Amino acid sequence: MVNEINFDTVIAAIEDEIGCDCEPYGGMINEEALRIPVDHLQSVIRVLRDQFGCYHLSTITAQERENQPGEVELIYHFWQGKGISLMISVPLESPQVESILSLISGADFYEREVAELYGVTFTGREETPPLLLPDNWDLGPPFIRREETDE
Amino acid sequence: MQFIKGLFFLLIFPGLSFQVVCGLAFEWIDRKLLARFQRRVGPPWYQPLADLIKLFSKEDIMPEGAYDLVETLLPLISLSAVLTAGLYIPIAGFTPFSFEGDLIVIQFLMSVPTLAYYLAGIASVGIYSLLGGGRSLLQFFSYEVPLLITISGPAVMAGSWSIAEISRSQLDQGPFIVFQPLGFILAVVGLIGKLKRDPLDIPSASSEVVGGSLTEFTGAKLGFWHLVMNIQAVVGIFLLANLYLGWSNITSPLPAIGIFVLECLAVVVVLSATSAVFARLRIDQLAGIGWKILVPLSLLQLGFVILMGV
Amino acid sequence: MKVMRRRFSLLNAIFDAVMARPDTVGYPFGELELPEGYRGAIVIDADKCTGCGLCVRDCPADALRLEKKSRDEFRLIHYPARCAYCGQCEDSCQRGAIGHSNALVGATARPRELIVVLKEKNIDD
Amino acid sequence: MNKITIPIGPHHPLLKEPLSMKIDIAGERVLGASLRLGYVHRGIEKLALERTYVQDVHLIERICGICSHVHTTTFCLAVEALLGIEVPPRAQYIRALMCELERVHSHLLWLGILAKHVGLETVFMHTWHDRELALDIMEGVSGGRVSHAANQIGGVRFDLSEEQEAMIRENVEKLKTQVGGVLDVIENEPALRARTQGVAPVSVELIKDYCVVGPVARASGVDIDLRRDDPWPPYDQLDFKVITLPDGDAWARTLIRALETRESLRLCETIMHKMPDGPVTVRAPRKVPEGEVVTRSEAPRGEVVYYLRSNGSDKPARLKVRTPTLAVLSLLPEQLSAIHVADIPVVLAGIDLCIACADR
Repeated sequence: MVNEINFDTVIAAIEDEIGCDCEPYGGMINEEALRIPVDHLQSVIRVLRDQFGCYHLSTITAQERENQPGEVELIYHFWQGKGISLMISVPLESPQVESILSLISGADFYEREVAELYGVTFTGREETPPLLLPDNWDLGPPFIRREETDE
Repeated sequence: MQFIKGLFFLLIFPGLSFQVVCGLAFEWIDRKLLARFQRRVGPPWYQPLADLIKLFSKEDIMPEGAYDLVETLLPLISLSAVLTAGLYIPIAGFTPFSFEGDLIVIQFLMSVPTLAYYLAGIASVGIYSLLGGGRSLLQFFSYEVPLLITISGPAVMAGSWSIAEISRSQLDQGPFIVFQPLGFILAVVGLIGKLKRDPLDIPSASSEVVGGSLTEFTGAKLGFWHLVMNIQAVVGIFLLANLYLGWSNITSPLPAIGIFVLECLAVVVVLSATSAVFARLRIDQLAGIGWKILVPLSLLQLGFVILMGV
Repeated sequence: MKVMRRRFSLLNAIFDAVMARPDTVGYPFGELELPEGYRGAIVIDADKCTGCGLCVRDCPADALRLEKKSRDEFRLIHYPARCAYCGQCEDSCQRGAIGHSNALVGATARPRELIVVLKEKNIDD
Repeated sequence: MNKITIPIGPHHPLLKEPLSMKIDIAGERVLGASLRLGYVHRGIEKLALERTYVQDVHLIERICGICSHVHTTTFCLAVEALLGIEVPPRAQYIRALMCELERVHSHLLWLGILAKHVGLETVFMHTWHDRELALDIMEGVSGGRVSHAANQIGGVRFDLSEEQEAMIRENVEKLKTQVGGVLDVIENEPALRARTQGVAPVSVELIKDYCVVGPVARASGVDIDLRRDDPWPPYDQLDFKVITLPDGDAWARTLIRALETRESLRLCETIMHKMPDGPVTVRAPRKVPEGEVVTRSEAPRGEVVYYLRSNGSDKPARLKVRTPTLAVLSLLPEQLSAIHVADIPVVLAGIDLCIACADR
């Protein structure tokens, strides 16, 4: 049976690992969410994996929230008996996130998909051909919301 | 007069039209049987003919860089080789052209299409054709040697290299299948390998090498290739019927024809059943089986025949 | 015998297959029986339809269009080629006016069969 | 040996859906592969934002041709969680029944395709012949063979009449005997075993590193199954066995699908046995209050994840779908290295690709 993780111990472990206080985000049903600063992503994932055996990354959701203009939010959905999500947000102009490919090779396709559709550049991994979009796609990331400029 | 008789033999009876009709009939029976094994209704009787006409009416495109002349000649050469092979095989005891040693000639003529298949793979410059061609050669060696050894079994028992003589000698000795059951099985395996039929269709396995050497062939050329495959099958079946099931020339022509047709149908059923039951082996597995199992078995069979004969 | 049966299970399978009647039908001559719940061509009960447009609003494939001048002047148009035959219009209609018959919808080359006017009420522009 | 690159391109007899792979081989051995998706990318996650929730259910159903019911069920669960409405038990049981029947028909479909690639045309025809029975049940009940349009927000769109339930019980019984015969053949066929045993084994570490899900993970011994670990009702009231096999090669991946088909058929029986009476749907408002939800369920190929955010209107604000094939596909280049060219079909058919799912 997959062991159930107590979310509070997870928060405690993460806080003493990266020092700053990150408040849980209660808005997500069926899932324990946690907002963390961008540059601590790698260490938090290492904590989740080593101390809690939570290795399974379901997917990475990228989105723009209406109440946070000018920001792209990335949610890393993990799963260990129940869902655990890490939420980070990056500025819309130059979205830069450190790639977690070295930690979880399964994240390859998810990162490439987010990079293509939302224009987020993942540092620390080599350039790869487009995954979903056609080779001759030059209209920029399609999922980014922008004023209807279709001609 | 002799010329007209010769023409008749060449073009009508054991020659072109008879073999084409037999080839199409074989393909229909084979597909119908396979369909019945798979709980399907199966094609109508005119389906093979319709396929042939369709292929001949289709546009004949050639990949750029392929050797055009070679591509057109190869199917024709192999067709003529297979047709001439068909001339020497006695059909229900009727043998206009048989001579001493025609068994060896037939073996040579029957392997011309396989080599043509390899050359076709090289001539049509495509990745899948090259792969398919290479594999057909690999497979050629693993089934041809055991086939030749087992085929010479009946020749040794009948004491002659002429097929007509072999099938006639089964009158007094009884059908060779009784004495050489292993030989018959090995011959069937060899025939399946030569025809590149289902268990041994590695050169033309659609899921690995798309169409093998014939990937780039279209139109009339492909039509000829299908004809070659069918007639080669018919000639092979006649050969097996004559070498191993000798009842066909017991009495006067009418029952002999009936028995001969039954024998050929039996061989067709065996071919269809094996193609329905067995899965396709990998090329290295086939080469392994070929040399480790088929050759020793055929040598054993031949040794047994020689000992029994002396 | 059990081992033998399992060992040559494929041989037995094809033997049973030959004995059993083939299950395929000679297309296109065989008959085609569709279950009664099959969602086929769209049919409408003209007098029940009041032109309210609930079905048009909920149609996922945008296959229904309502041209409405006023309460009593409207025309409901259905595009069979665009329709996904999902049955949503049947559910959304409060009066049970629109629904699926059991008839198979075949392809057609005649353009007039691609635009079907389901109901027209004193509108004729 | 010189290195050649075989394009298993978008159109290839091996692939049922467009996926482009460049496989570098030397002689008969495969060195590596690179993957290219996107031929069937329809941008469903963006399309869903322009349609109302009622229309989205039908759009979501068109993500995958084989496992359409699991997608609509997960989407409806997400919307119902946001609405906070409770689906009547009978609807839950009907949803579970359709999910299991879909698992049976999906596994049989791929067992047939694997047999065809290994050269066993007959087994292919027999498996697909028996699969027809599962499709007949679903068509008789819901009106559609594959895209059943069975789900709506708040429950199921049809009810099972008395003779329909009898028809299902009788057909499931018939399916068990028929499928039993074909599965016997698949499990005992020496040739199929010879072609798949020991081919492209996948270790547990690889599964965990690539976050692989579904039968491919269970075939390597990783014991995860969302129907038991993170169940939506009625799976928490149903008991069934989760099958795992130790060695994780192509043969284990074939065997596990055969065993799972049998298990799903037993599950269909228990579902029909425990089917409660009562309404099949509950009225759901058109506007969904603001909120976010993540729902997961066990598709025939593994864990499917839906993230849905609503902004109070009748159209979703953000929808993210993660299908199981995407996780399994990231393992493909790894699996393809160091096998024979002739084994490519076995490996490809073994991991049960659903490209339409992966591309969305």
